[in-house]
Amino acid sequence: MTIIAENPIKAVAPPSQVQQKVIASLQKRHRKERLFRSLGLSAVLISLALVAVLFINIFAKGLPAFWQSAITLDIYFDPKIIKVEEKPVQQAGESDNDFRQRDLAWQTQLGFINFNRLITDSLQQILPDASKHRRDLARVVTSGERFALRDMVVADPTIIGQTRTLHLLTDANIDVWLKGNIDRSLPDEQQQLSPKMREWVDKLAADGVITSRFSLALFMNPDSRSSLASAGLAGAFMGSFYMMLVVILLAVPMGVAAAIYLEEFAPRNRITDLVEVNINNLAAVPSIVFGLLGASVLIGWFNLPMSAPIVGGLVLSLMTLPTVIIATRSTLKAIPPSIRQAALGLGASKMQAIFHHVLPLAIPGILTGAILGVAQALGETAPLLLIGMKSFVASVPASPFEQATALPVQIYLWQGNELRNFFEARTSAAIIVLLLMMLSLNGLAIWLRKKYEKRW
Amino acid sequence: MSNLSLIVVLLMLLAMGYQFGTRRSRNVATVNPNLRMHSRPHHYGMMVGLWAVLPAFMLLLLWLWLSPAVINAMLVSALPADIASQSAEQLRVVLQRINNLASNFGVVADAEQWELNAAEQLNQLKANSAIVLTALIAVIAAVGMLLSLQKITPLLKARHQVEKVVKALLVLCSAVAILTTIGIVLSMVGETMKFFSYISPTDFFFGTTWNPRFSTVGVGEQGSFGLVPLLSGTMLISAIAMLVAIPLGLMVAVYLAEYAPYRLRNIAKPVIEVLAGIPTIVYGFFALVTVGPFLRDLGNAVGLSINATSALTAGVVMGIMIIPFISSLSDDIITQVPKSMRDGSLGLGATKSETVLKVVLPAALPGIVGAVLLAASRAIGETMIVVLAAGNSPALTANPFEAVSTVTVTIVNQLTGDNDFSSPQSLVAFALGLTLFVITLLLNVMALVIVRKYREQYE
Amino acid sequence: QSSRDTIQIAGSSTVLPFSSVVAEEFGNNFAQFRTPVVGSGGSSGGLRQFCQGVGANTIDIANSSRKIRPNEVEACKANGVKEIIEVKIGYDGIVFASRTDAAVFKLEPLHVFLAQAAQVPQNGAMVTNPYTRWNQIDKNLPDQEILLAIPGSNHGTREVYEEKAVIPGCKSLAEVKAMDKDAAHKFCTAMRTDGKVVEIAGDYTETLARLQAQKDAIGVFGLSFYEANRDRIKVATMSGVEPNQDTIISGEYPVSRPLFIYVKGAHIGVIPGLQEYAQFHVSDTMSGFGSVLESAGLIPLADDERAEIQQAIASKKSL
Amino acid sequence: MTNTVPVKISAKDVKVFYGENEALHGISMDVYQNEVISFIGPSGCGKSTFLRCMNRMNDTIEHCRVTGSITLDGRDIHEPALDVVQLRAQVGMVFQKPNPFPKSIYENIAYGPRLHGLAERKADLDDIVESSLRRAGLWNEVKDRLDQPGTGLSGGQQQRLCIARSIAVSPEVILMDEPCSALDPIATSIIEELIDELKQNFTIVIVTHNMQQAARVSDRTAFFHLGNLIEIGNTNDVFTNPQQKRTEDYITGRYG
Amino acid sequence: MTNTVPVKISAKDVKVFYGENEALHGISMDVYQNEVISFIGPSGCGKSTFLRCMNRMNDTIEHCRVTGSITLDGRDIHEPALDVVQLRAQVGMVFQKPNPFPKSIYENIAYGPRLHGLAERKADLDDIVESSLRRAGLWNEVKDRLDQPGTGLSGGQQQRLCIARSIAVSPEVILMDEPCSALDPIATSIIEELIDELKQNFTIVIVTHNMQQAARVSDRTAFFHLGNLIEIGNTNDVFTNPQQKRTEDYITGRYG
Ligand SMILES: Nc1ncnc2c1ncn2[C@@H]1O[C@H](COP(=O)(O)OP(=O)(O)OP(=O)(O)O)[C@@H](O)[C@H]1O
Ligand SMILES: Nc1ncnc2c1ncn2[C@@H]1O[C@H](COP(=O)(O)OP(=O)(O)OP(=O)(O)O)[C@@H](O)[C@H]1O
Ligand SMILES: [Mg+2]
Ligand SMILES: [Mg+2]
Repeated sequence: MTIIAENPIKAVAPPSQVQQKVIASLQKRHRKERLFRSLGLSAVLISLALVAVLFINIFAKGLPAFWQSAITLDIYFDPKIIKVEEKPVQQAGESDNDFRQRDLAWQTQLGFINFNRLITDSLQQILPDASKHRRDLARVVTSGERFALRDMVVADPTIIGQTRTLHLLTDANIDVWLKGNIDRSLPDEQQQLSPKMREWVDKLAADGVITSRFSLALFMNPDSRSSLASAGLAGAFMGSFYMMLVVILLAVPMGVAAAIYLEEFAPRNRITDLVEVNINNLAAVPSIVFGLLGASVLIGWFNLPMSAPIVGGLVLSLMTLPTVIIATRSTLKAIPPSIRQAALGLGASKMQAIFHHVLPLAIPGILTGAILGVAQALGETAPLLLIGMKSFVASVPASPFEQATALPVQIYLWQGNELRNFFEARTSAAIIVLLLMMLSLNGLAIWLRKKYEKRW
Repeated sequence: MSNLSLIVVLLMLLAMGYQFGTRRSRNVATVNPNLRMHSRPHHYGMMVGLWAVLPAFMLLLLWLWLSPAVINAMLVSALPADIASQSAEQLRVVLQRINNLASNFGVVADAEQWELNAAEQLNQLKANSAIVLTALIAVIAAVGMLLSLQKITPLLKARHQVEKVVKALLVLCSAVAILTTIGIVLSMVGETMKFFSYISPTDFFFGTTWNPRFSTVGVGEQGSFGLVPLLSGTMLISAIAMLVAIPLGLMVAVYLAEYAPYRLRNIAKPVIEVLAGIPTIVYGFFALVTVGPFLRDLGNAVGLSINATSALTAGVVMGIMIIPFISSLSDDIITQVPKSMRDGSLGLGATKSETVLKVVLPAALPGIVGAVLLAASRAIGETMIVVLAAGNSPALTANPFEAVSTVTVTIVNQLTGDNDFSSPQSLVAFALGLTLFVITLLLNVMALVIVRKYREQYE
Repeated sequence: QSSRDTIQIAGSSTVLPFSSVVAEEFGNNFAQFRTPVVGSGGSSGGLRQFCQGVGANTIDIANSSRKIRPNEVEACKANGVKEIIEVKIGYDGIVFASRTDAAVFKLEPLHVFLAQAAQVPQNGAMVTNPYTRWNQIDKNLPDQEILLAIPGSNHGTREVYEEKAVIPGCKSLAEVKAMDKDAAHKFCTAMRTDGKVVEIAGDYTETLARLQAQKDAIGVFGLSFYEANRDRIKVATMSGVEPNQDTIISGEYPVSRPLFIYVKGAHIGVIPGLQEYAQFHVSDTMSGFGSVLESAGLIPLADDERAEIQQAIASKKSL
Repeated sequence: MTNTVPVKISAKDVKVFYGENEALHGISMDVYQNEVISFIGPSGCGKSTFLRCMNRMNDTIEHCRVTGSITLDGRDIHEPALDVVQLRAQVGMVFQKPNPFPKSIYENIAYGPRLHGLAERKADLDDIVESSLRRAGLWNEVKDRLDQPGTGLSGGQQQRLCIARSIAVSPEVILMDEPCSALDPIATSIIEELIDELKQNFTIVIVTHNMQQAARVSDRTAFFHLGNLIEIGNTNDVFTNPQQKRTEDYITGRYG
Repeated sequence: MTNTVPVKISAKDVKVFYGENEALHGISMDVYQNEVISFIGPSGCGKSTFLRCMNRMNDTIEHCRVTGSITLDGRDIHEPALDVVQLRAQVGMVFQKPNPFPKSIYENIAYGPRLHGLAERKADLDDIVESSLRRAGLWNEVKDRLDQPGTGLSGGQQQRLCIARSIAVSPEVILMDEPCSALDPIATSIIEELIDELKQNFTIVIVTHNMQQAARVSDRTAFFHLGNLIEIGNTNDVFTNPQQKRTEDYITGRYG
C-alpha cells in the first residue's frame, strides 16, 4: 500500500479569500461573544444581587434584635424576702448522694421564694405611682430574670442583704414598644401594653433607666418560651455545631471514599450503573424521608438517644452523602488520565496514584461538594422533626448525646411565635447567626479550595 | 468497659502495631540487605496495625450482634419452667419486663421475686459478657499483632494487604449509599401497603383530585387521593426552577471560570454559594412576601393574571436557591478541563465564547450533567419554599401562574399534621414517598441512558 | 441505652407553646428534675411516636390538639403501650380575622359556607359557586374580594373550622336539610378549587404573611395568636359574638376545641418527674384562671374539671 | 528571497516574561510574505515562546507578559483595536504537544471551518475535511474512522490531525511548533511537501530540531539561544557559513 | 549480541484490540538483558501500543484488550498473581507525550524515589533528584527553579523531565517512547549518552522515528508496519541488509 501516492489533492481557496470570509463572519461572532460575555456577567451580577437582596433583607430585619431593652435597677437582696437556711456544705462522711439531696432540697426551698418581689420593690423606688398598678409593675422585667436573681443567690448566698446594680431585660413587649415595632398611634385595644405601662416605659427610657444594650442573652441563653425576652440561641447553636461536626467528619470522608471507589475502581457494569443511578436518586429523596429512616433505624434499632445531635448528625450525613459523592465524582471525571498514567508508569499502585495525584487535584471540587452539602445540612429542618430535634429545648447540650435543637429549628420555632413584633427581628437575627456559622464553616473550605486551585 | 472506650483502645492498638511494624520491617531490611523489601516500612506498619485491630473489631461487632440473643437464651433457660414454656409472644413481653427491671426502667413497683432474680442474673450475664469480650479482644489483638510481625519478610506484600483493606473501606462507604436506599424503602414499604389496603392503587396513581379530608370528618368518606395533581405540580415547579437555575448557574460558572478576573472569582464564587446555605424557610418567606407580590404586580403590568403564590413564584425562588449547585460544581469542572483544549480552539481563531461552548463545555459535560442532576434532585426534594410560595393548592394545572402543590410538601403535611396516624390521610405520606422515589429513579435511569448515548460520541 | 432522665414530649404544634412554657417553668421550679424536651411534629406525629412502644427510645408524652382515636389506641396497645393517661389541658379558640386596614366583618356560618363551597344552591338548583365578592353573598358584608386562608386538611383546626362553621352554615340551607346524611355531608365539605380558598399547611404566621401579601384575605387563626397580633389583624364576629375568653368558655362563641396531653403510664416512676410534670401542667398556677398558660393564650378548664383530671393523673387512670 | 518581498510579520525588541523570569531578551526580526522561516535552537531557548507571541497565544498564559511590538502586515498586533480572534484566524498555529479536541476526527477538522463559516453546505465541509486530512497525509489511516475520537489516535496521527486542523481554515501565516517531531520519515516528507505547497500562498514559521529539515524546507533560518536571537539569514548561509560562533557550534553539534 | 544473553522480555503472539479494532496482529519477539532495542515504523503502526503492553499500561485504557503472552524474566506478566505495580516499578516508561505532574520540578522527580523508599533522608533524595536531572541534561536549566511547576517548562524540557523522572527509580527495563522527539541535537546526544550508560545495568526499549538515532544507540532494531512485526535483527543488519522489502523501502525512505 502507499501513503504518498494519494489521490489528487483539492486546492484550498487562497488565504485572502478565506480571510475575507472570516472577517465577514467576525462581526456577528463578536456580537455573540459580547452577548455571551455580558450574559455571563449579568448572570454573576444577578446572582450576587440576589445574595445582596437576601442579605440586606435579613440583616436589616435582624440586626436590631442584637440590641435589646434592659432596665438598670438597684436590686436589694432583701433577707426578709429571701428567707432560706444556710447553703448546705458537704459534711465529712456524707455520701455524695445524700449531699446532693440536701442541696436540691435547699434549691427547691429557694424556688419557692418570690424573687419578683425584689424587682418590683426596686421598681417602686423609681416609679412613684407604682403601688396602684401592681399587675403592670410585675410585667416590666421579663419573667425569666427572677431565675437569674435566684441563680445569683445559689451561686453566692452571701449576696443576701446586699444591693447590686443590675441590667435586667425588660419584657418583650416593652422592647417592641421602644423600638417602634408597633405603631404607637394605635388605639389602646390594639396595643399590647397598658397605657400606664407605656407612660412608665417612655419615662424610664427618657431617664436612661431603660436603655438598649447589646444582648448577650441572645448568645448565652437557651430558648425560652415563658420569658420571651430572654430567649437565646446558645442551645440551638451548640446543637447545630455538634451536628455539623458529625456531618463533616462523616459525610465528607465517606462521600469522597465512595466516589473514589465508584469512579476509579468499580468495574463498569450494570451494578455500578445501578449504584450510580441510586445515588443520584438519593439526592432527590425528600429530606423528611431521611428523618423517617433515622427514627426507625437509628433510634429504633440502634437505640440511639432521641433529640440528640448525634442522631441528627447521622441523618444529615446520610442526606448530604449524595451531594458529596456526586460532586467528587464529577471532578474526578474531569481530571486528565495522563496524570494517572504518569503515576502508574512510575510504579505507583492505583491507590497511590489516586491518593497522591488525582485526589489533590480534585480537592477544589470535593470542597465545593462539602460546602454545598454542609450548607444544606445546616439549614435543614424536616428530617430533624422525626427524630425529636424539632423541639423546644431549654438547655445547652454539653455533648452530642444530649437533647438539643438546631439553629434552623430555632428559626422555625421563632418565626412561628405569635409575638411577631418581637420575633420577626429575632428570627432574622437567628438567621444571621446561622449564616455566620455557615460562612465560618465554609471559610475554611473556601480557603483550602483557593489553596489547591491552580490551573496547570 | 463501654464500647466507646473499647474502640479507643483499638485505635491505640493500631498506633502500636504501626510502630512495631515499621520498626520490624526496617530491621528485616537491614538483615537482608540484598533483598529488596516488597513494600515500604509504613505499609508494614499499617499492616501490623490492621492485623491487630481488624479481627478484634470484627469480633466486637459479632459479639454485639450475637450476644443479646445468647444472653436471652441463657436467661430463658433459667426462668421458672411454667414461664419459660409460654408462647414466644408472651415470652417477649416477659423478657422486655426483665430488661426494664435490670436497667431500672419500666414497671418497678410490683415486680415478682423471680423477675428480680432474673434481672439480677441478666445484669450479671451482661457484666460477664463484657469481661469475656474485653479479654477476647486483648488476646486476638495480641495474636494478630504478633503473627503479622512474624510474617514480615522482604517478600511479604504488605502494601497489597493494606490496599485491600482500604479498598474494602471504599466499597463499604459506597455500600452505605445502597444501605440507605434499602433502609428508606424498607421504612416506607410496610406503611405504604397499609395505605393501599384503604385506597385502591388505581385511585391513587390515576386519580386527578387530591382532597384528603381531615381524617374523621365524615366517617366512611376518605376523600380523594389522586397523585396526578401533586406530580404535575412537582414537575411544573421543578421545571421552572431548572429553567431559572440552569442558564443562570451555567453562565455564572462559565463566566467565573473563563472570564472573570481572579479576584472577582475568588469573591463571587463563595458569595454565590451562600445562596445554597440560606435556610429554605427564609426563601419561603422571601417568596411569599417579596417575590410573589412582585410577580403579581409585574403580571398586572403586562396584563397577565399571576397569582402571588404560584408555581412560578416557588419555581423562581427555588431556582435561585439551587444556582450554586450548578454554578460552583460546574465551575470546578470547567476549570479542570486542560488548558491545551482551550489553546487548540483559540489558536484556530475561535472566540472565547465559541471555545467555551464548543470545546470546553462538551469536554466538561459528564460532570456538568452530574451537577445539573444534583440540582434537579434538590428541586424535587425541596419542601419549605413550596409550602409557602406555591399556594399549597393541589390543583391539576399546567399554568405556571396558578397555585399548585408538590409531592414533598404533601408528604410533610400529611405526616406531621393532626391526622390519625393510622388513617390513610397520614399513611399516604409513605405511599407518596415511595412513589416519588420510584419516579425519580426512573428519571435518573433515563438521564443515565441519555448521557451515555451523548457521551459515546466523545471520549 | 436505658437511662434517660429528661422527659420527652412530642406532638401538636398548637400545644407546643403551652407545653414549652410548662416545661420551662417545671425545670425552673423543680431543681431535681431536668427541663423536659418538647418536640413538635403534629398530633399525628406525636401520637405515632408515642405509640411506637415502651422504652427509653420512645417518648413519654404526646401533645394532641384532638382526642386520641380508637384505632390509635389499638395501635398503641399492639405495640405494648397499654397505659395511656389522657390529660385535657384547656381549650383553643379559633377566630376569623382580617387585616386591620380591611373592612369589618360580621360573619355567619352560612357566609363561610357560601364563600368556600364548591356548589351553592341558587334558584332551587345547585350551581358552581358564583360568588367572587363578599357582598354578593350578603349585602351587609363588605364589597371585598373573597379570599379565604383556611387551615390545611392536615390540621386539627380544619376539623373545627368545618364542624363548627362550615357544616352548621351549610345545614341551615333548606336544600341541604332535604338531603340524606351522607350526601349532605359530602355536599357541605366540598370546596371550591378556583383559588379563592387557600389551604395553609404551616402555622398561623404563614396565614398572617398571606394576609400581609394579600390585603383582602381573611384568615383563620388561633385566639392566642390574634391576641398577640392585635396591631395587625382584627377579628370577625361569628353570629354576632365576638370571640374572647369569656364567650368561648361560656360556649357562646362556637368555634373552639379542647387540647390534650397523653402520658405514658408505663414510664411513670421510670422517667424522673413524669407524673410531677403532668400534675404541674394542670396545676392552678399553670393552667388555672389567671395562670401562666392563660396569659400565654390557653383557655382554661373549669376548676372542677381540672380537679378531676388532677385526680386521674394521681391515680394513673388509663384509657 | 530578497528584501523586496513584503514583510508579513515584524517583531521589534520583543521581550517575554514568565512572572519574574525573562524568557526572551528582546527579539527583533522580520518574517516575509510567502517564505518559510525556521527557528532552531537548543531546547528551552524560547522558540515556542516567540512563536506564541506572533498570534498572541501567550495571552492565555497567566503571569506571562510580552513587551515590544509585533506587527502583522504593518499593523501592531497588540493595539487594542486589533481583533485577536481575526489575528488568530489569520495566523494559525500547530502546537508542540498535539492537542486534539475530545471530539470525533471529523469534528476536529470541521471545527475551524464551521466557526469561520467557510462551508455553506455539508458537502463543502466534507470536502474541506477530506482535503485537509489528505494534505496532512492522514486520510488513508483515518478515513474509515472519522467518527471516532481524535484522542484515540497514535501520537504521530494526532500530530498530523492537528496540522490538518490548522490548515483547514487556510490562515495566511502558519506557525508550526515542531510539527514533525512524532512523525516517521515518510510522514515527515509528506508534511514537508505540504509546507512547500503551502508556501505558494501562505507564510510559514516552523520550529524544528531537525537541522536537515530546516535546511530542506526553509528559505531562511533563525537561531535562538538562551532567549536571544543569535543569527538570522538565508538558510543556506546560516548552515554553510554561520556568522556567529554559537550558531556554528550548535549546527555542527559542538555547542558553545 | 548473541543468544546466550538471557532473555529479559519475551512476547508471544501478542494481539491488541482497541474495541473492535485489532491494532497489533500477533507480535512475537524477545528482548535481551542489557540490550538497547529500538522500534521503528511508520506512524500509527503500533509501536507505542506494543511498548505499553510490556508494562501493562494498556490496562488503563478502557476498551483495550491484550491477548497472547508476555514474560518478564520468564514470568508471565498477565498472570493473576503478578503484582502489576511491581512490574511497572521494574519496567519504567517514558511516554510519547510528556506528562509532568502538576507539581514542582523537584516533586516530579522525587515522587518515584519516595514512593519506593529509595531515599532515607532528605539529602539522599536531593542527591537522586540532582543526579537524575543531570543525567537527563536538564539540571543546568532548572537548578534555580526546582520549586516551580514542571508544567511550566518548555516542551523539550518537559520531555527530559519525564526521562529524569523515570530513571530516578532505577527500573530494570526502561521503555522510551520517542524520548528525543522534542529535543535539539545536543540534548538528544545527552540522552543517547545516557542510554549508553544505562545499558550497562538496564535493558532499554526505545521507539524512534530517527533512523540515525536507532542506528547510533541500539543493538537491535525491530521494524513494525501496520500492526505487524516485519523484521527484527541486529541494528547493523537491519539497516544495511534488511531481509524484507518493506523494511528496506521504509529505511531508504521509499516506502511500500
Ligand atoms: N486509545 C486508542 N483507542 C483507539 N485506537 C487507538 C488508541 N491508541 C492507538 N490506537 C490506534 O492503534 C494504532 C496503533 O497506535 P500506536 O499509538 O501504537 O501507533 P504508533 O506506532 O505509536 O504511532 P506513532 O508513531 O504515531 O506514535 C493506530 O492506528 C491508532 O490509531
Ligand atoms: N508557562 C511557562 N511558565 C514559566 N516558564 C515557562 C513557561 N513556558 C516556557 N517557560 C520557560 O521559558 C523558556 C523558553 O521556553 P520555550 O517553551 O519557549 O522553549 P523552546 O525553545 O520552545 O524549547 P523546546 O525546544 O524545548 O520546546 C524556558 O526556559 C521555559 O522553561
Ligand atoms: Mg517549544
Ligand atoms: Mg506512538
